[in-house]
Amino acid sequence: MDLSRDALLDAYRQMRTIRGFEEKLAELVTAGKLAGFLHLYAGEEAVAVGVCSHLSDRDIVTSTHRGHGHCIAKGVDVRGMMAELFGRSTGICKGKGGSMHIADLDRGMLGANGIVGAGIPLATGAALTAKLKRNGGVAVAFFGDGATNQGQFHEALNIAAVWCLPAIYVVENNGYGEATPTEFVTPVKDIAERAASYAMPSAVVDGMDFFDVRAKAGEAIARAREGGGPTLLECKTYRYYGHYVGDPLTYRRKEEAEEVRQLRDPLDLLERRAVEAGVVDADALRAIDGEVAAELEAAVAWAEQSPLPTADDVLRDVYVSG
Amino acid sequence: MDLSRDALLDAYRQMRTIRGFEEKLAELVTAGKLAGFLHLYAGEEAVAVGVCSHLSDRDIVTSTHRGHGHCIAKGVDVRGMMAELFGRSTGICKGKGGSMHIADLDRGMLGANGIVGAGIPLATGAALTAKLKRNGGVAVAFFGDGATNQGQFHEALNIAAVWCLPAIYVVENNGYGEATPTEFVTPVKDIAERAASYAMPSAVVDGMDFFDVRAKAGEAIARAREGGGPTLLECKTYRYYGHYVGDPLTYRRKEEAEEVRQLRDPLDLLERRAVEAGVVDADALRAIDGEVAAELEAAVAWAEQSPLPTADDVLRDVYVSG
Amino acid sequence: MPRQMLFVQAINEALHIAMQTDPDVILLGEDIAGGGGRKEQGIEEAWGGIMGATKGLYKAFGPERVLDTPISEMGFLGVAVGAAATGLRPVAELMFMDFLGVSLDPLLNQAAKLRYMFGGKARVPLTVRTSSGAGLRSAAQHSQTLYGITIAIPGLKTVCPSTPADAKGLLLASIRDDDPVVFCEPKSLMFTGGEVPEGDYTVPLGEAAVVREGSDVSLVGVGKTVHIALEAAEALAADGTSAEVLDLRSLQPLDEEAILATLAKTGRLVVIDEAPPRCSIASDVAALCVDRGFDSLNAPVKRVTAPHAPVPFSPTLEDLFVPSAQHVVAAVRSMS
Amino acid sequence: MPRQMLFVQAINEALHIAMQTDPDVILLGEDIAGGGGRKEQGIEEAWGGIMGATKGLYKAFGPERVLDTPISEMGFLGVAVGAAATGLRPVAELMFMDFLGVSLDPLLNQAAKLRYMFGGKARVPLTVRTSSGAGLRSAAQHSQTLYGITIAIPGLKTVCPSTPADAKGLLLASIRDDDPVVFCEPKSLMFTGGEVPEGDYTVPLGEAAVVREGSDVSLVGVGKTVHIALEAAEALAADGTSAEVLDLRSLQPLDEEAILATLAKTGRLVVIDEAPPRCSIASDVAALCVDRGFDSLNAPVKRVTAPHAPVPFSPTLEDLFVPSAQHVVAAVRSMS
Ligand SMILES: Cc1ncc(C[n+]2csc(CCOP(=O)(O)OP(=O)(O)O)c2C)c(N)n1
Ligand SMILES: Cc1ncc(C[n+]2csc(CCOP(=O)(O)OP(=O)(O)O)c2C)c(N)n1
Ligand SMILES: [Mg+2]
Ligand SMILES: [Mg+2]
Repeated sequence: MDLSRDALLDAYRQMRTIRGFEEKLAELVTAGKLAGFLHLYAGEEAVAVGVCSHLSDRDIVTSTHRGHGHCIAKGVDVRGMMAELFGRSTGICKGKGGSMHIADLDRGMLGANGIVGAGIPLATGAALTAKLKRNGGVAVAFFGDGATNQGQFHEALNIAAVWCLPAIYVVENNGYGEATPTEFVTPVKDIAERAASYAMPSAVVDGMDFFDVRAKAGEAIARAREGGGPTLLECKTYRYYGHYVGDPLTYRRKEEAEEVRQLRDPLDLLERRAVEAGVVDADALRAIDGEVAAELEAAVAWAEQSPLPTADDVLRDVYVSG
Repeated sequence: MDLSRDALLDAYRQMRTIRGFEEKLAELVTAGKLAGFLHLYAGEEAVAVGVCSHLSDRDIVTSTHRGHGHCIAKGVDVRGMMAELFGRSTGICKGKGGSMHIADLDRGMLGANGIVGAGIPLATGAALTAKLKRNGGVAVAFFGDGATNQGQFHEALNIAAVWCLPAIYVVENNGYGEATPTEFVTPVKDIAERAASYAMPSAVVDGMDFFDVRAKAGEAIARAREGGGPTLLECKTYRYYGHYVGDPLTYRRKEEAEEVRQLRDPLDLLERRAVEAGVVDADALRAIDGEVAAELEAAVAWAEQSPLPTADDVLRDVYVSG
Repeated sequence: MPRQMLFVQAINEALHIAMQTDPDVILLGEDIAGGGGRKEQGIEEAWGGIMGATKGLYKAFGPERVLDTPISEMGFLGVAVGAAATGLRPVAELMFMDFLGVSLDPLLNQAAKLRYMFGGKARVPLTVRTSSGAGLRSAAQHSQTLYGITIAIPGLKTVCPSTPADAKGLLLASIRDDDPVVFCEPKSLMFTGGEVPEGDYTVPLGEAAVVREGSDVSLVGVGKTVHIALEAAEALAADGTSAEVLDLRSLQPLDEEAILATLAKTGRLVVIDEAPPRCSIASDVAALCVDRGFDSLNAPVKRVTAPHAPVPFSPTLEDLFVPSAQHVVAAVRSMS
Repeated sequence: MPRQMLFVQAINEALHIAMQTDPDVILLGEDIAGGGGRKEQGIEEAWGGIMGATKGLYKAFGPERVLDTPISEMGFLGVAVGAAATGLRPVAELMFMDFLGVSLDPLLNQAAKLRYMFGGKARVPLTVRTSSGAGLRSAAQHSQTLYGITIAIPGLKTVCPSTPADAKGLLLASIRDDDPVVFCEPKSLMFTGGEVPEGDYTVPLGEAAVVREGSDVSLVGVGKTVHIALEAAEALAADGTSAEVLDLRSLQPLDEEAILATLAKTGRLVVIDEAPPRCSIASDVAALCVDRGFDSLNAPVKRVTAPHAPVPFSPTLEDLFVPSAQHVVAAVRSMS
């Protein structure tokens, strides 16, 4: 284990925060307290946290409709996120974005995105900025298996390859796009194979295993920072809650999620490996669990009593000027 | 040589007709007799003719801005094409389409297309019709190397693969997209490699060699007709006139086109191989040359004295009804 | 007792009828079967589309006629255009109209133009069903009213029903029409109910409907805003103002005569639309009034629309964003 | 003697100035360098764009700031949006506006909305230069006037100059604006000339210009139709009718006060546009007149536009398709 105890505890805290955040949202939706469609990241935590463990604020990520995990892994304030979902003016986007558009440029988080595939060229553009400004930054696009059937995926990866941009493309292959199984719509076994169309290096990654993600993302990010160009990483993962909270889940076997939870849960895997390696003990992790739970309760309470936006806000921030 | 003398003479006649048609257009543009931008197919004749030698009217092709060759190879009337370019009401599209939109559904020619890449899903849709109607037809999309960087290429090939459609995708790699060399914008050596993203069979084809095109297209088309799904064929070829008539050609070496003409001209190659094999003699070909030249002269004369469309035509054929 | 149905069920019924009566009709879109067909896992029919509009169709008509597509809107709409031009009659589902961003070309440059460019020698009998409008707290990229784009494209037809009965009849008419039709389903109406006639019937494209008679002012709406207009008419009646309500139903072709007729009757007109004001159906109606309807005009034509802004997420803001009956009443009051 | 320049040269000059004065300005698009940079083959600078608008820029500013893209409009506009949101000031060339079909999403759902969705915390200083309109015998897919689409999208700005001088000043203003701007270059004007001031200057967004004073009727145009309006004004003058001509220049924001002012002056207004009539700038201008300008109106507002049809190829038909001074004169005559 080449990771320090602190780094491991940080990773665990982020993954636990994501898990707790999503579980809390599921609760709040069921209780009728949150509006809109929420696409939860629970089950995929190791991907966001493993990749972002190599990034700092100057590095940019773009995300998807399933964006809470990327935000948290990128350091976006959890209270501001919660207030955003409650549609409050204290929200990280003043309540105007909601779940599908959470963003925080101060943390290098260039937005969740409601258009499947649209974050991919945006990250590519951020990589262009990093390259031209020579600021040492990289850009990471997170997106689903389904998104790789969008033209934007193809066009953006090709551009990044020909311009040799410091970009990393992370496919979160969770086996479904909404209700449609990946193999219905994607004829290749490994989506990573698609990198060959752009003469781009790629890797298949166990997306449930923080350590595998961290290692392979580390290589790709280092290569990008050194001017070696883009990489496509396919992380095999799974989403526990289905497509969104309320998904009838008619399209998958009832036991499927439970089986994954038992065998491949990313938090369990991280804990097991870390404890076995003797780097952390379970008590330290339980302490984090408690802190995270308290933090999330506090975030909800704060969000619920935050002020609502007002009529003036409807027309505010459409333009910078004019 | 597995081709009959008649088949060979037909192929030669078509290729000669394409060449003659394009040379005639270059003349007419230079003389100020034709309006609009004309993208000539001269140099690429073996591709259209080799592929279409396997097709009949029930099979559909879609084409590009560089579409005259595909039309002629698919049997579209040369007089109607010429009248179209002259903007006459006797044009194959009543003068409304022009060079970039020549079409003739009776010949299974679903249109040139001014939008790079747009013909690819159209052909895919025609393949869907053929499959569902079980009419034994196939659909062929012709497009350039540049078009393979369009999202529509990616999306359509993927759909054809997952639905196992009787479609053949023919890339005419002529080394340039407008003024930009292919290697500036396409990082793979062979565009045929891109088929792997769709688990689709593919082949690299000598697009100057009618026999190679015919053989490899034949395999792909036979497979498609038998329910074996789509194929991507990359035909390496060259365009003599540059992007359009009037192209200043600043982006390529002066000698380049001449070198190709000397070494790899598709008509020369066909003639040499056919004569060497003893299937035809040069005299028969010269006779065809004469007939073709006369036919083209007649087409121009007919077009020039055909009636112009009238004001009523502007609003005609926008809708079938209403 | 007349039969009641949800808007989404009326659409579903129309699709059933269209497929039964014409073997060339096929459906394609994302999750419209929804991963169905895996009998071995007990998963035969699944979602039936994000709104459930295509439920049961996969089971009834099988995998060749009800096609789950990859998330490739440009691709599958292009495929639908190619299929339509060669003998099928596809009905494609574009899940949200906002996705025109990634799928405009097959409509703008292909479906709308093939017939014209080919000198009248092609037909593109394609229907694109799509959901439009705000109200589901889905924010800026899933709430837009974008029929302004398709109305403006010569060669396309665009319709938008306001009741389940019209949804059924207009959808059947759209599918059977030989031109490409964009069929807009107002998101906020999908789970509202109404009376729906049994059996096979069509509502012709290009005909507006007077849904409430009145004499003092005309309120012109489309889709959801028809209901807003009716609510406003109720409020105005309490006030002694008699409002006529016109439901446009077809946006292209537009029933200009119906608009001019109601204007001639009342002399005053308000047009209400879910879209922002610029280059909109609201502008078109106003422009028609000040051109051919000039002699009937007794007051300014008022446009009650969404503001020129993206759709905000916060329910508080979204409710302020969408035009309301109060806005309509205020507009009417401002005219006199 | 005042300096004369072609429209395309004025654009080129503006690009030079913008790049000299701000290192964050980059250019990207298809063939804008045009395969330049191959010194070993003697091919350093090549096309400079299909119209030549970017000639010399590759040589002056190098391959990092003048980027030839693959034929991937959706991709490179998305890249431009991402670059703009992270600190560059990209100027993208969308060769023909018709290609919005394959590139709308980065404008519709990204550039226009990021700032709003992010609660005001993003800026997208992107300029998209694109050519619009008919007249080059390029038929239905290369001749459209589609600014109606971008005007309708809240969050975007849209401009369209009619003279080389305005082209230069408006382009500099667009590039330096912190919002995304769609800059339309009327195809048929690109090789027409005019006086162009030296040096660095801007023409502010949102300001129309009265280009001819008159008192009997207002003719409102944009881009090419300003010239048609001027030609019509000439013809009308011969007839004793004094026409004022207003050049909108900015389409969003729209200079409503300038339109209302000329209407107040003349009481009669014709708006002339290259686009078909539906959901158009012509409708917006008419709708404005019949709302805020109602009290000034002495006659119907007439829209002289292209017909509701695709652009035909045949020169004979294309010439009939494009609005002409005769149409304008006829419209004015019909009003009195
Ligand atoms: C362009 C576009 N098409 C369709 C949708 C509707 N949609 C939202 S999420 C989704 C599935 C995405 O699948 P995938 O990329 O695998 O991501 P996952 O949800 O599995 O994380 C779809 C189809 C959309 N938001 N945008
Ligand atoms: C979507 C789109 N983008 C750009 C263009 C302009 N354009 C016309 S042809 C062409 C080059 C096409 O290159 P390729 O596909 O290699 O075909 P070739 O001309 O070499 O036959 C371009 C960029 C277009 N017509 N459509
Ligand atoms: Mg997925
Ligand atoms: Mg090429």
